[in-house]
Amino acid sequence: MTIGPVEPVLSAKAVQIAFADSTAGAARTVVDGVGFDLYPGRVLALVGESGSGKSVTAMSVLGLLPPTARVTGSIRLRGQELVGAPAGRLREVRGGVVGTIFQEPMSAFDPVYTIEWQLAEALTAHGGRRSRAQLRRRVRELLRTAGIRDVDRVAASHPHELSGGQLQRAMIAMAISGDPAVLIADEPTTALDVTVQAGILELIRRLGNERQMAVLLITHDMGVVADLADDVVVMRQGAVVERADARTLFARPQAAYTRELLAAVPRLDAPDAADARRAADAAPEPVVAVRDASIVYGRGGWARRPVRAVADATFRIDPGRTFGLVGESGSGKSTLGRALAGLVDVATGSVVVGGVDLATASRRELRRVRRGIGYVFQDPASSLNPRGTVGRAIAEPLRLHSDLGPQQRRARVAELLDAVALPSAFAQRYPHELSGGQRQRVAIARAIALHPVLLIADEPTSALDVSVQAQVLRLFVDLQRELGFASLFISHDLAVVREVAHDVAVMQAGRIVEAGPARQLLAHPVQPYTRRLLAAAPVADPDAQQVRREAWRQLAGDAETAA
Amino acid sequence: AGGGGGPAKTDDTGGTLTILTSATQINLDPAKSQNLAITTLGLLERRLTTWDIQPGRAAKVVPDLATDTGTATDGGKTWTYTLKDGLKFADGTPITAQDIKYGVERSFAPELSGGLGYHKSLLVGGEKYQGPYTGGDLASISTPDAKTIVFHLNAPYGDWPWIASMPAFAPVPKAKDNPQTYGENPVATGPYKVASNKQGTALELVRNTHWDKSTDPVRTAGPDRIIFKESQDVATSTQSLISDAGSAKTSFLATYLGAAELNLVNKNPDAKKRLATSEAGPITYLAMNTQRGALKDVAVRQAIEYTIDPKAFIIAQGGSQAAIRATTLITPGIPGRVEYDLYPAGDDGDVAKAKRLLAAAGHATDLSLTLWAANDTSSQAQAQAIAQGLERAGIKVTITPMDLTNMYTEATGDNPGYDLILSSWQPDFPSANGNIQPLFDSSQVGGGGYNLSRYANPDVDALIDQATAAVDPAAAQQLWAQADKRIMQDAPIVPLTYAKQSFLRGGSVDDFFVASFPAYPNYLTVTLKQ
Amino acid sequence: MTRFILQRAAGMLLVLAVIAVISFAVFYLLPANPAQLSCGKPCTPENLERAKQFMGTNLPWWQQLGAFLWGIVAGRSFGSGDAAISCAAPCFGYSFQQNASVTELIASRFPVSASIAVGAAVLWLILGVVGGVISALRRGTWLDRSVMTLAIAGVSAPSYLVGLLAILLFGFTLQWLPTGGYVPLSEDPVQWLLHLVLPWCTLAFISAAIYARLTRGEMIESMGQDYIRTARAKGLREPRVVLRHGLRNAIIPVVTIFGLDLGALLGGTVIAEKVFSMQGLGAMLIDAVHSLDLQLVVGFTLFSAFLIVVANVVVDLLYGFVDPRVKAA
Amino acid sequence: MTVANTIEGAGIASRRTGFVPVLRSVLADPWATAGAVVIIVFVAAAVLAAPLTGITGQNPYTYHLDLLDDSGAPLGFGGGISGAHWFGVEPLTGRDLFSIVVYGARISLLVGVSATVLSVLIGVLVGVTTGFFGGWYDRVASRVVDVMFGFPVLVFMIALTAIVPTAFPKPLFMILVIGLFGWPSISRVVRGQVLSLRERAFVTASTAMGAGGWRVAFTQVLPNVSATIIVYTTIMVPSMIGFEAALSFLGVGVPPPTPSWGRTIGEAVGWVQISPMYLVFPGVALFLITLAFNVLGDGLRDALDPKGARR
Ligand SMILES: Nc1ncnc2c1ncn2[C@@H]1O[C@H](COP(=O)(O)OP(=O)(O)OP(=O)(O)O)[C@@H](O)[C@H]1O
Ligand SMILES: Nc1ncnc2c1ncn2[C@@H]1O[C@H](COP(=O)(O)OP(=O)(O)OP(=O)(O)O)[C@@H](O)[C@H]1O
Ligand SMILES: [Mg+2]
Ligand SMILES: [Mg+2]
Repeated sequence: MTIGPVEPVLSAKAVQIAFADSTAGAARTVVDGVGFDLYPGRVLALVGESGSGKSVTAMSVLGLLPPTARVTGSIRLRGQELVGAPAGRLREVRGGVVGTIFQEPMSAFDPVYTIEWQLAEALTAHGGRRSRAQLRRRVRELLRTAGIRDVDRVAASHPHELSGGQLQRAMIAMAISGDPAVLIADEPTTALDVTVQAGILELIRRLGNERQMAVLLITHDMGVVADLADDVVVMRQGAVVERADARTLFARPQAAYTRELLAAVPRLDAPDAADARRAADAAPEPVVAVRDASIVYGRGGWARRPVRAVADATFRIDPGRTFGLVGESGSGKSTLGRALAGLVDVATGSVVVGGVDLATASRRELRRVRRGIGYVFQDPASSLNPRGTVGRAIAEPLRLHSDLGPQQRRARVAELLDAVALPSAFAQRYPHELSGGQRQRVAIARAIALHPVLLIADEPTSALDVSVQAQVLRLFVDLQRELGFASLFISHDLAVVREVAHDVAVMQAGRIVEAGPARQLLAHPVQPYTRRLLAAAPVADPDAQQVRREAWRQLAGDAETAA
Repeated sequence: AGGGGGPAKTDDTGGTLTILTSATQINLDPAKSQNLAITTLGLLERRLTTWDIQPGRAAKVVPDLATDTGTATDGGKTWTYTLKDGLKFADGTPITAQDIKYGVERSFAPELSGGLGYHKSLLVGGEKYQGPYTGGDLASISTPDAKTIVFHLNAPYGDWPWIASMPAFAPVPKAKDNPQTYGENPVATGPYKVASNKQGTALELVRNTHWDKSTDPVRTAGPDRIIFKESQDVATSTQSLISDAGSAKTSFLATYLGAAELNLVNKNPDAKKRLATSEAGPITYLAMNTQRGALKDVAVRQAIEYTIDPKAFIIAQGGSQAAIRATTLITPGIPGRVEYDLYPAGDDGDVAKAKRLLAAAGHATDLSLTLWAANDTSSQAQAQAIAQGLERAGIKVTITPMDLTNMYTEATGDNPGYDLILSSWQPDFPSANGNIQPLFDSSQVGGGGYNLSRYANPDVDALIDQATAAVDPAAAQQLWAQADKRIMQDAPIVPLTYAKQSFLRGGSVDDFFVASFPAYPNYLTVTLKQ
Repeated sequence: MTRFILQRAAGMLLVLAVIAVISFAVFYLLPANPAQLSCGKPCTPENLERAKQFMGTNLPWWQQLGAFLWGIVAGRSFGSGDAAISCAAPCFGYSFQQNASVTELIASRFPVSASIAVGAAVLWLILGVVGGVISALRRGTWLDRSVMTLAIAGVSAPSYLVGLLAILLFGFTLQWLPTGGYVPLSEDPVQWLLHLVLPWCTLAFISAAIYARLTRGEMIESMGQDYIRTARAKGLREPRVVLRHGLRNAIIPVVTIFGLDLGALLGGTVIAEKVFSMQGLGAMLIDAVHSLDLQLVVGFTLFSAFLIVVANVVVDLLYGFVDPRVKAA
Repeated sequence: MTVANTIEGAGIASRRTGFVPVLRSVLADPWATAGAVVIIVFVAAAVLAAPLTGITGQNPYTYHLDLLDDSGAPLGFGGGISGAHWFGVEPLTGRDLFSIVVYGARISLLVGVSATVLSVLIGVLVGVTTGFFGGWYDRVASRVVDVMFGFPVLVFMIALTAIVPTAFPKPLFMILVIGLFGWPSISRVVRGQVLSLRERAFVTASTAMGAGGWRVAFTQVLPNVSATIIVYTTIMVPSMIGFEAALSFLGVGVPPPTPSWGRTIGEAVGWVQISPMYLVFPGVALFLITLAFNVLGDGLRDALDPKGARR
């Protein structure tokens, strides 16, 4: 498709970005000597861990950095220098020559206006005067191009009335409204479900090809890179560590960091590790037994309609086994997790944990059950009380359920910190003084403080970088082997579940549509939904991903015709 | 004499006079009004008798609608009046004796309560009578013909001519009476009638062409128009009168000045010339609750008479321009007043004598009294001046500041909790009767009566009855003076000061003066320089 | 939406009923006897009985409460026969001292207070929002610092002190503006305006300060949101970004606070009316309290509660328009 | 481990905690420091009122009629300023204005601080419990808050002063009235924060660990609203002081002879052209203390607010 040697549309050279720091006197350099070229019809991926300077680099192209930032170097768009360009010139570029898609579609739209209004605004910003009717038509056309089906309803909606996927499509419609030559996509799918992500990636690819746009894709997901990118630039701490075309990079990573990054990516097609440590079957007494459980939110309230979050769920978890729960956002995974800890009541059916039926349990019994449960949440930022030290957080369950003295508690905290491979000095720190991965380790330490029989992990790694995720998962597996607790492991990432879980259940709209041993189910899914889910997850291998993509297209097409 | 116009009356007519008042509403219904005869209502409504107030002279009751101030028969129990000829309402209809009778009758209606009601208990059958709307007519007022009206009283009452000058004795034509709205625009008989009346904001009066000057010796009716501006702030109004620009030139402030405003006026020589100050005025006094504790003992009360520091008190009241020392109960300007001082103690009291008296009474150190005073600035300053004076003799005083209205409703109730109360009194009519009877008759203790010292002495009661019944003014005045002194021997109150009241006028306002009684300008004779 | 309105209306009635009962109960526990005040002079027992009978205070309190509440719905009358005084619905009571129904009195004073309040509110919103926006946009500059210094001084200054100083300066010393009083709009619009300038500015100065600080904070927050970046990335001009996106979102909490401030606004006018000697509702209330005009106090308390509750409901509804997310909840 | 260490958690606002850093940050702000100093000076003056006025041998009650002219106005420069009367004397009584201002600080601070404490206690209790427990209790309490908001507070307070028995100590009455009407705003703010905190994972975690409702509310939730409470308290004190002064100004506050700034200001109004210092001194005192609290409140907010970097 690429025809001969083409001029780059956009070319960045030796870009350096520094932020004036309010605490230290000197400016802090966050990007140093980054350069890349964007060609029409090609996708360049900028990858790297969080904080490596990807977004900052992308924003510098449009001059959208806050005034505290200082950009040096050169960014040329069709030969014209953008660094230091006058505001008027930059404004023409923004939304005109360069379109942008942001990570959080929900917050990227102004909450108080309709989608139509916001798209029309983008159109009038560049397209000159147009009549109402023309604008209306054009907005709908764009939304349709972005793959939105009920165009009229979406156009008339406010952002909060739409799903993430719809919003991201609308955002893409907005980004291409000025027929841009360059499209910058900053983590366009990170906030989305795999199935939705696949659709969005497909859309970006199609548009890039059709319109011969140069795409700058920012992501930390190697699967996405493999799926979409033609060229890859790997960044670390503000500097470029490797630059290659996608195929080469995945096949023969040069830099050590790139290799580390790739190794950390959990793979759906990796040799099965979980199987090897599978304990012998025939555990007589399950830790968790859920039977026909339904959970309804908003019961009794007269102001809102009840939501049936879980319907007729039945499963069991045996000691020492990890039960993985996967499914789209909103399918009821977390709700089920909460039900196991007695945080929400079941409407019908029963949840029995440690031999106690939670629905009929007395307060005392409930307390006893909770004593045996550890809970780890998705967001390390919010799972620790910001006002308490790490030591306090870990000691909390001890204080609640044991009669250890302060001395003994301190000793136990040190022991636990050690167990999660953190120095015992961390006990004195506050959560904000820790990195995300460290915080998640603390959360795990707290969860295992009382030797739980059941550990509920609700997306414990989805907020973390892949490399950190790998470490945390390893820690989890090791601890389970050591302590032998049963676990409910919730995740939307099939590869992660595959790595840690013995059994898997797939949820869709509150129902468990398929369940079974992890390896078997993920290798040979029976239900079409599971298959679609599996196919949608990109793998970090361009060739494999191309095949999977075809398969996904097939399935998605089927689903569409079926729907 | 007043500072302004002086006694020589000018006969300037014309112009628009503006009267600034802090009052937030003016009720013109004669039955509900407590107006003095020489202020607002006097411009609109004539009565059987009225007051002749001149600078430097004692107040006098004179005929208004009637040909004389009343003829007493039956030893002062029956009073007969004859109307002048040619009297007309503002609508041109003649004024009859029946209109006056009706006016008095309607003042008995519960719906119209709130006015000056001295006549209500004096007239035979008045206790039960509920007004003409539900109670028919009152038999004790008879109108043998259209020009004659006769009042039959329960007991002899020498001051009836004063009573007949009260608002309720203004004629009200029955046909025009709507008790709910009559007060907005009454049918005028005086030199002015209502042109417009916006409650709380402004009342505009214009000439009543049916008023005949020849029948009316007291009203000069100078200005063509009179506008009352209601709800005015005293400080602001003073400021504009001092600057004397624009409409301020033809205005006067109907509210007397406070100490701060007086100081301001004094700073401005031109404004100072336009100030009219009464020689004396309402009596400010400290009532001692004669029914409580140590104050039951007359010796203790007498000691307190000596302990007060009059100088401090006068300064707290705003200095010599605002008050002069009082020693008698009857206020200056009231006919028949006799000056005396039973407890001479010099400028700042006689503490030594007081201490001796207290020691003799066995209360050298143990006196601790509560003093009620209104919670406004000046009353509080005054209360503290009293407290500091008493403390010199070892009397501990606790001041309880109270909302003015609240204080009086409680104090006139049946079981008030004060030992001392700071009060002031201006009689509603210029007879010594109005000074003495309401404050010292035993019938006025509690139940809404103003006998705040809760003083009860049968001798005094008898003396009061006797004076009240005396039809001959000279005899009555002599009896009242006797009562005055007799009461002070029991020392139920400490007369503190006669509050001088100062009023400020604009440069074009003429014939503006304040007599001793009442300590208010005479609206009826004010003119504008032409 | 209808359900929402009905729900609010029901809540509103409940709140009003509670306020009515409480204020009635509290004020009728007064040691003072209102009849005594209307008794006249001298107040003989017969006169007092007449007054009581007329005012209906000889009845037990619950009958009085019933009559009061019923009067609001259906009107009532005092006294009997030809002289009976009728008080048309909605009758919030009858002031025997002012000889007028509380409803009429309120209606007659309302224009004064409304003139003060509405003008001040408009002025303070404009000043506050403009000041806050400028401050937020010029964050850290001398302009920001001076606006914020002024704002914090404004928050700290007692309104009556500011008002008094303003009278001294502009009224007496410079003689630019009248020192007090009120001229009805219908009578002389120019004078109306001149008389209101000082009260407006005084009240606005203080509240504008609060709003400037609030707006600044909200504006800074709003300008840091992702949608601002999106708007810029669209290539919009900066003023449009600031006004249509930044301010439009920042104004939402300001509207909420504004709704809650309406109660304080009424309090503000009480002070302004006292300082500028204007005969509005506040002045009427203070007079009524001092003269123990209970009917007026109770009626007025209820009326102002009514105003505020209604205003709150209006703001709630308005909020639905300002912030489309509310409707969903 | 190497990688993990370089990561600064995404989306976490770095929150300064602990007393010392907050203090340091406040001290770094010259304005806040000045505010704190002014407050300390005023508090010291209020506490040490007697010895302070004792320097010149004055008290706020004694009359000095000899310092007044015949009409009650102070003699001499600036309303009678002299070595014995630093701020001059009060018209009509000749009482020492410096003593009145110093003792006035007592009442202002006493009423302001006590009423705030009362309001904050009630407000926080109601706010935390309604926000945390929700349900019918929340609905009822929210209605009550609505009612409180519906009440024209100043209006009602003015009206209430008419009926309180005279024997009841006025300062206590004012504390109660101002305090009892002041809590709804803080309760709303706290409730709002608690509502969002309740959804935070660490709160769920604490419940999941088996902690009881009250325990979670007071050990997990409350510390996280403490910053708000502190800032709100600091900002509430001046408004309460202002309330007391306003009531006294309107003539329904602390009765004389107890010195009070608001009342003195109200009285000074009439004298402003004759003895302007009579208005200036209490006016400036009231303004200064209010300003100081507001400035300090601002400084604290900056120091405690995670979104703090406002300057
Ligand atoms: N406005 C700013 N002021 C100061 N420093 C900033 C600002 N924005 C970003 N930084 C810093 O610049 C560095 C790069 O940030 P950037 O947002 O580009 O990271 P990223 O690679 O996009 O990470 P992520 O995957 O988390 O989005 C980080 O250290 C960040 O703290
Ligand atoms: N507190 C609540 N009140 C009402 N509805 C709720 C509540 N919590 C969750 N729901 C609804 O219940 C359904 C299931 O939610 P749940 O959080 O269990 O989904 P999930 O599978 O964990 O999704 P995600 O991957 O986004 O975390 C959703 O439709 C959600 O909107
Ligand atoms: Mg980024
Ligand atoms: Mg979830």
